[in-house]
Amino acid sequence: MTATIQVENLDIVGRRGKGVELPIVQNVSFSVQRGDMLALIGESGSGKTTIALSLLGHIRKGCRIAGGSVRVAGYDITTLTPHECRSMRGRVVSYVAQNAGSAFNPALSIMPQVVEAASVHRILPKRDLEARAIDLFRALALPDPETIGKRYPSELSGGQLQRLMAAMALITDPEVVVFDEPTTALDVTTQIEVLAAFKAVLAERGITGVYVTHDLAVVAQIADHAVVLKDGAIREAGTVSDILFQPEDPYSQALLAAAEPSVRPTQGVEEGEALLEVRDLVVGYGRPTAMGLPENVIVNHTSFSVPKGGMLGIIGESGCGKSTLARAISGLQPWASGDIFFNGVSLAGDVTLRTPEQRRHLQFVAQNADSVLNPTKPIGKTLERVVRFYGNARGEAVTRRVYELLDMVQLSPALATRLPSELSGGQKQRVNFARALAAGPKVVLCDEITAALDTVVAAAIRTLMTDLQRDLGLAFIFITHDLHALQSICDRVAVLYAGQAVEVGSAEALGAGIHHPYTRLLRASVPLMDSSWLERTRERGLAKALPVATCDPASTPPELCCFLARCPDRVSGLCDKEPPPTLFVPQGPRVLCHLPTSTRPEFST
Amino acid sequence: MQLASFLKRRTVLKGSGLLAAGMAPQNGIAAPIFGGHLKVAGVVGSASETLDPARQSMATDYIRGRLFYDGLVSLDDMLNPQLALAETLDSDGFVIWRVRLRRNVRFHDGTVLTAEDVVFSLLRHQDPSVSSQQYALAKTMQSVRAISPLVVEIVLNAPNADFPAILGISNFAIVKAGTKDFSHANGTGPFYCEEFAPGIRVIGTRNPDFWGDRPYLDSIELIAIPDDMARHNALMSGDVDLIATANPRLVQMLKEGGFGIIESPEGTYTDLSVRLDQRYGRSADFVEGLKYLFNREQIRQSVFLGFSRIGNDQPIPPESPYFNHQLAPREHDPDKAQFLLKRSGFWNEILPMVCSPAALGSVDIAVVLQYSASQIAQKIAVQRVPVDGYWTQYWMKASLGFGNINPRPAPSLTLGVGFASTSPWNESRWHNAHFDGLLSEVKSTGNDARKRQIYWDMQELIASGSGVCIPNFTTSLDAYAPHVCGLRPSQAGQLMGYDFARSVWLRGNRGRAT
Amino acid sequence: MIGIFGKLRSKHDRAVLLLVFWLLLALIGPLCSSYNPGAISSQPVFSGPSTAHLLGTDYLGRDTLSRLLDGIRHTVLLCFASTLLSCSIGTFMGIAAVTSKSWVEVLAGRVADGFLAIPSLLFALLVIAVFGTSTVALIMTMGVIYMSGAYRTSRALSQSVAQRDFVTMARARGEQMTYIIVQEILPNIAGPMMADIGLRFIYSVLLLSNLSFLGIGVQPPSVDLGSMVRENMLGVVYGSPAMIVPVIVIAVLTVGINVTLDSHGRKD
Amino acid sequence: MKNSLPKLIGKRCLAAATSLVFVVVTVFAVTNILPGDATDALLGQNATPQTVAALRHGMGLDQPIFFRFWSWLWAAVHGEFGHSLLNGLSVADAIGPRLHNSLLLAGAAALIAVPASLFLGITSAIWKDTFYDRIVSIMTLGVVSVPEFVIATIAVYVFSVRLHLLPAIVDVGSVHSLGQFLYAFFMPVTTLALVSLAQMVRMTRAAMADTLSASYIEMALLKGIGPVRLILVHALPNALGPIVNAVALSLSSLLGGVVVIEVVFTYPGIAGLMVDAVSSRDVPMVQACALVFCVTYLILTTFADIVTILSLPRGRKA
Repeated sequence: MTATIQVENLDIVGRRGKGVELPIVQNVSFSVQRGDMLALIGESGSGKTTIALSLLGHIRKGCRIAGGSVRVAGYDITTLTPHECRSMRGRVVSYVAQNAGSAFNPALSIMPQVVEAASVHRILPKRDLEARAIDLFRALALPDPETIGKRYPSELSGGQLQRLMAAMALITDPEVVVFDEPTTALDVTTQIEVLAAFKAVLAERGITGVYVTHDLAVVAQIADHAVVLKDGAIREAGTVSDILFQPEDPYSQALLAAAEPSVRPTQGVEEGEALLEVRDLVVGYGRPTAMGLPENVIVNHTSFSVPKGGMLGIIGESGCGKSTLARAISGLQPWASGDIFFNGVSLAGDVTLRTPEQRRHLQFVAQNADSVLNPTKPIGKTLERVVRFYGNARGEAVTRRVYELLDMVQLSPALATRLPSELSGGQKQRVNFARALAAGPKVVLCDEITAALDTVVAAAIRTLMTDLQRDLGLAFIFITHDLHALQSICDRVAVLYAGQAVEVGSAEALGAGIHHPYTRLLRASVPLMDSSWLERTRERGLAKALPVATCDPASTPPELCCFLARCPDRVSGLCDKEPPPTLFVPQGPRVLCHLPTSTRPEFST
Repeated sequence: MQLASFLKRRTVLKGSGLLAAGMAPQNGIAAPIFGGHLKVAGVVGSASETLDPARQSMATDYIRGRLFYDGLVSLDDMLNPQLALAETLDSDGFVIWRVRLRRNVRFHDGTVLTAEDVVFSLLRHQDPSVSSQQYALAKTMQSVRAISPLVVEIVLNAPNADFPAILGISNFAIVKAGTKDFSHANGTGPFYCEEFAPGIRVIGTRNPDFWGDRPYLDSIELIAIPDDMARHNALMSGDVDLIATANPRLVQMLKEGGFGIIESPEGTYTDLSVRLDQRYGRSADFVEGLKYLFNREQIRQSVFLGFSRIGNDQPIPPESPYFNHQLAPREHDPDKAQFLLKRSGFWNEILPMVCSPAALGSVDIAVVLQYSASQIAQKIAVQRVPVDGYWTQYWMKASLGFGNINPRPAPSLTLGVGFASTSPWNESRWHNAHFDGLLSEVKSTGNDARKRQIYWDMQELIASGSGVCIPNFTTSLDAYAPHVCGLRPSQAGQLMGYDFARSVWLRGNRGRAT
Repeated sequence: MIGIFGKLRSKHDRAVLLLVFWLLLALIGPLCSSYNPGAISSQPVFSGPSTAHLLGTDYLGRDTLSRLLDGIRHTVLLCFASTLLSCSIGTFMGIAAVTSKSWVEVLAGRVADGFLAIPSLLFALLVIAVFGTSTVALIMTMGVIYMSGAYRTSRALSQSVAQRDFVTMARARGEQMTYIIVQEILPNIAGPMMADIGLRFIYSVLLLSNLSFLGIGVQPPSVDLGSMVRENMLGVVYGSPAMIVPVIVIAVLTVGINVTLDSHGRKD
Repeated sequence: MKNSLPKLIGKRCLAAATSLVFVVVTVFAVTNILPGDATDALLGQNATPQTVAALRHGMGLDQPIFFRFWSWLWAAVHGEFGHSLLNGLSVADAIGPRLHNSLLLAGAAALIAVPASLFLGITSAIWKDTFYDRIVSIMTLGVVSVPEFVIATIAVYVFSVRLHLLPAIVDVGSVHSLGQFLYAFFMPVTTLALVSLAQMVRMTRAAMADTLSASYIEMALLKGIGPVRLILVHALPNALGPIVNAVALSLSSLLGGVVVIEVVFTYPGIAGLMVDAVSSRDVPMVQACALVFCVTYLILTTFADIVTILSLPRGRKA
């Protein structure tokens, strides 16, 4: 029996601008049997997407196949005419892209896009296609399957779009589906829903697939075989269990090590005097309502504090108000009520009204290093400006200080003359860090700084943070959606949901004890390196919650529990009537809930 | 004195008259053919085009005027007054003029021309709100009254032997008494006004009841094409049959293409006037030096490509019977110019000289003069200024500025308007009592020999004393398609003194119904 | 030598080289011509090329080559200067509008829209009336006319840049407005702005000839390229170089500068 | 969605009205600051103080400027644009047929220029940085850099004078059929279309190149969508905003920026009327023409803005 996908000695080369051709993919061979799922594992720049796209006969501009062959479902991709290629794409092989948000055409509604491939290939009449699409929507557990097709991409969440894209890929009943990091951009609680939906549909239809990802835990759930790629070449190939549990190649081992969750032992930092304190903060947009609150409340009566040299993690899913909170603390977003104290002094809402000292001591490292660094300035100049601006050095000393800063973030001084575009993502994030350090801060606010980075690089950045905390006595606020990351460096944590800090406590204690239901959901949704995790979790209803999509958190009256709509443990007559009280769990966190139960045994593990 | 003897009836002059005048008809001799539609392109067209004779100020206005209206007198090719609507014109000491009108002349609306119409038509020029172009000349009429239904008596406030020529000015055309609305023309002319769209076009159709000789054309269409190249292109492509103001630079090509050119020697000139009452002009040496600086031949060759006549710093053109041909033009004499300019004390100054496309050819003349000056190391700063507002904002205001003067129907008018001490249009502010005396004398004399003598003296006075430098008289060029016949040169200006429509005919089967 | 050519490979240097070439031609060119631009020769008008007059003579019988060099001088210098003026002020105002308070932006937007809606002819006449016909007035006129256009473009371009985090950071640091405009935003819109400046340069070359036609503009005997074409337009029927060559020079000048600026503005 | 669509459109229209007021005031001020007045154009060299004074009185020019502006504005608000100072004809009557002519010319030119520039812009975005792209770019720049009177005059000289194929002047009155229309309007329309091409091509190319690099385009490609559908259904709607804006700007200049074309083809359009009115200081006419241009500009740009809003699904739904 011949494999459905057969890639042999594939070489792909490419060039940037008018530069020389460089190899992107080198001598790659693999095959996938009918009905199997192959995972292509690698970090950014490993060529995994290039290989995935080549399965559809699509080679990006500036690149070309230099050798080898690609056979998919009986087609020899390298010899197809453009017309044959078009007729194969979508019909025989389909593709699920990484970022559904940008892969849907914003100008068109969902349904025509979903059925488009099938209708241009004239597979079925339009009406039948729409019926089939609605079936798929239902199979993928999408809300309102009948009407969701009439909506526009901007009106749907990332998880929904990702599933809709799967529907789009499946509508033509293809033999092969290529998934390119389909869940990377999703929140964990969403990811689990999407993964489950994918797995069910693929199994039901016997589809052969290729799954591109960097997330080993996801690989464990969904794939049968795996290929580890680095720099365009295969490092190791085999079954998923071999690769995940008995990796032979050192690179595979390194990948696994970085993915291993680590919990930082709390260093017994006493609740010292708060360096930065957020008290009852309300941030929102729009005109104030009769109650004096803004029309759209983003951050809702949130309080927490960071001691000198402390490391506070703030965790929450997208849209929970993390970034707004960070912007409010940095003085970029005025708030409606509440206070922020720095060193015991109340801070002004507008950064321009704060004193230079306050501005200097409170630094913000934003999520997207690309956007924070001026692309037209060499990074040395960017740092220099900050050093000069805060008057930390003059003349010759400025250059010295810049080199020092680069050294502090473990970058070579030679990079000072480079433009941001000439640096890798990790390097840029380090520069971004150095930029904040250049001011000579006391608190550094880090907003999702590792989200866009590869696992290994992200781990290194986090190590850098702990080093700086130790060496310089800096305090950090680390905002993230990644529970593992948070646990690996933070000593305290605030769990944010719909703008409220539903739980504030020590990071170490997250693994056990009494918690808010949302914290538990979050905890249970993080995939484990175990191929049966997904089934187990679903079966036992650990991560049971109503899907985000079906409810609008904002529809709940602001005084009631914000998690009410999704909460599996809610008590009617109590939770939907009265505002949740703040409970102080003994030796545990401060929780905003009526019933922070921990009666379930799995929490004690 | 019965003037009908020297004011021959226009009808007599027509046909044989032009041969008598010594000007050969173009296109050989052929029997004129009736019928056809002629399309003519003039130069200036704008929304200010009007059918009110009093307000006519542009060439296309004059053409329209001659299509639809008649004056009491018309001017012939030699600028001699000929009787038109007037049957006789008598004068008493050149002060009281008596006009007897033709019988049975009808306006386009069918009414008959009466003395009352003439009185209305002449007196309305004295009303400032009519804003007549000839307000000043009209003011010299002390009274105008109807003596009988066909006789009008005009009393002047001073004798003027050239009064018939004044009546020949197109602005003094006769309109129906009481006319206020000039959106449509109701005249006595050879064509009816079929369509008038200011700035766009005018169409005339033949007036079957015309009192004079029947015009040859069935209809005529007049448009304006301001752009030189476009106008010539329209002629060469056959879109129009006749254009006014052909560019000298294209004459050669037009001739090679089989098109005809009419060269009309007119009295128009572009002059540099030096204000005698301001800085530079106070020095007679300066004015004299400037006049020697003009390289008149070079201007003739470079600017006009030979289509001009060299001027001698006075306004009477060489074709005029009163031209003083003993008064030779000043030669281009750089040494003398340099000597005089140095003596004037303005040698080291950069002379500001204002010119504008509004004064035709002035920019090019200024450039040639600037070049002549540069050869004797005299610096001239040419200041080219916009067309609009030139006549009120710059003309006669700048110390050194250009003007452009159109011919007037009689030398006394030309000399009086431009050079009399009291005239508001005395460009150089030249005041000469002797000249003023000669002017009033010539207006009241009927003796031609004496007139000639006075005119000669006046020309000498101007050439030597006034601040006006007249390097050239321009020759008007009209170009026409080969099938257009009956055109001849005229001293009265372009397109047979704007009167071509009464004489032109089309050869072959060029007519088209309108 | 190799070093110099090696350096010229970069787009930036090619653009600079082209500008330097035209500027040098503008400054030195007229010194090399064998005739004064106002000198009238004895040749007939619109004569063809000869040994005395390499490009023949113009409509008044002047040497075409000398006038061409003079025309290049005025067109290049005046249009460079006015484009620089309109684009620098327009660009600055555009960015400033984006970075300043919202009512300033709205007001500036309305005024710029209004300026764009007023025909440039009216505008030109106004400036003549107010400032006279000097060279400075000329540069001012052309500068003002194209300022709103540059304003619009730069505002549109900088809107997205002003949202970027590095601008927010600079603001949070407490940087001055000028620093943010010049150092942070401007370099990031420079590329597309360049392409826009190129088009504006073309328009200013054309406008200059129109202004000369109206009466302001370069005063005789000097000339600019557009006016030279215009005054020799009749030469088209004789195939005169006096009309054809300046057209070619204008095209080469403007297209060359645009292509260079375009590729300079393009990211690779 | 904080702003509903009618509210957005209303806001945009209000902004346009503000600009209109600015233009009306500025144009009136400018025309009055200019040296000289309408009496110059009527009396010229033969002006005398008496006739000038009488004429000024007759035209109402002897009244204070604020009073004149106010009475003009009052009448204009009531739809009455006054009478030409030069020939006393109603301004509306004078502008009417010329505006019709100009719209005809501009409309025909737009019919050619807009599809052509879309085609050129889109194709050069597709084949970005290829030889084709370069040629299109250089050709369109070349066409715009050569003064339009040169293009027009040479075209007339070649096609009318030398080849006798087309008329040298446009006789609007003679157009009664499509054939006659094509015959009469071919050259001016083509010339006008050519000179307005460059900016639209460049903007279309830029917007299209931007859109074509979006990931939903790659996605569509991976669905096996053909090139035509890819461009028309997927790319164009998203690039529409900037393209429509560029088209609006170019079209508004088609109406007012065509003096040269009108001159060369002796075409009685509104641009020539405006130039004429400015040089003769015919204030009511200048005001009315400026108003026409300004309103056209504002209608087009406002329309473009609304299209931009509508081209986004958010706008459509709101």
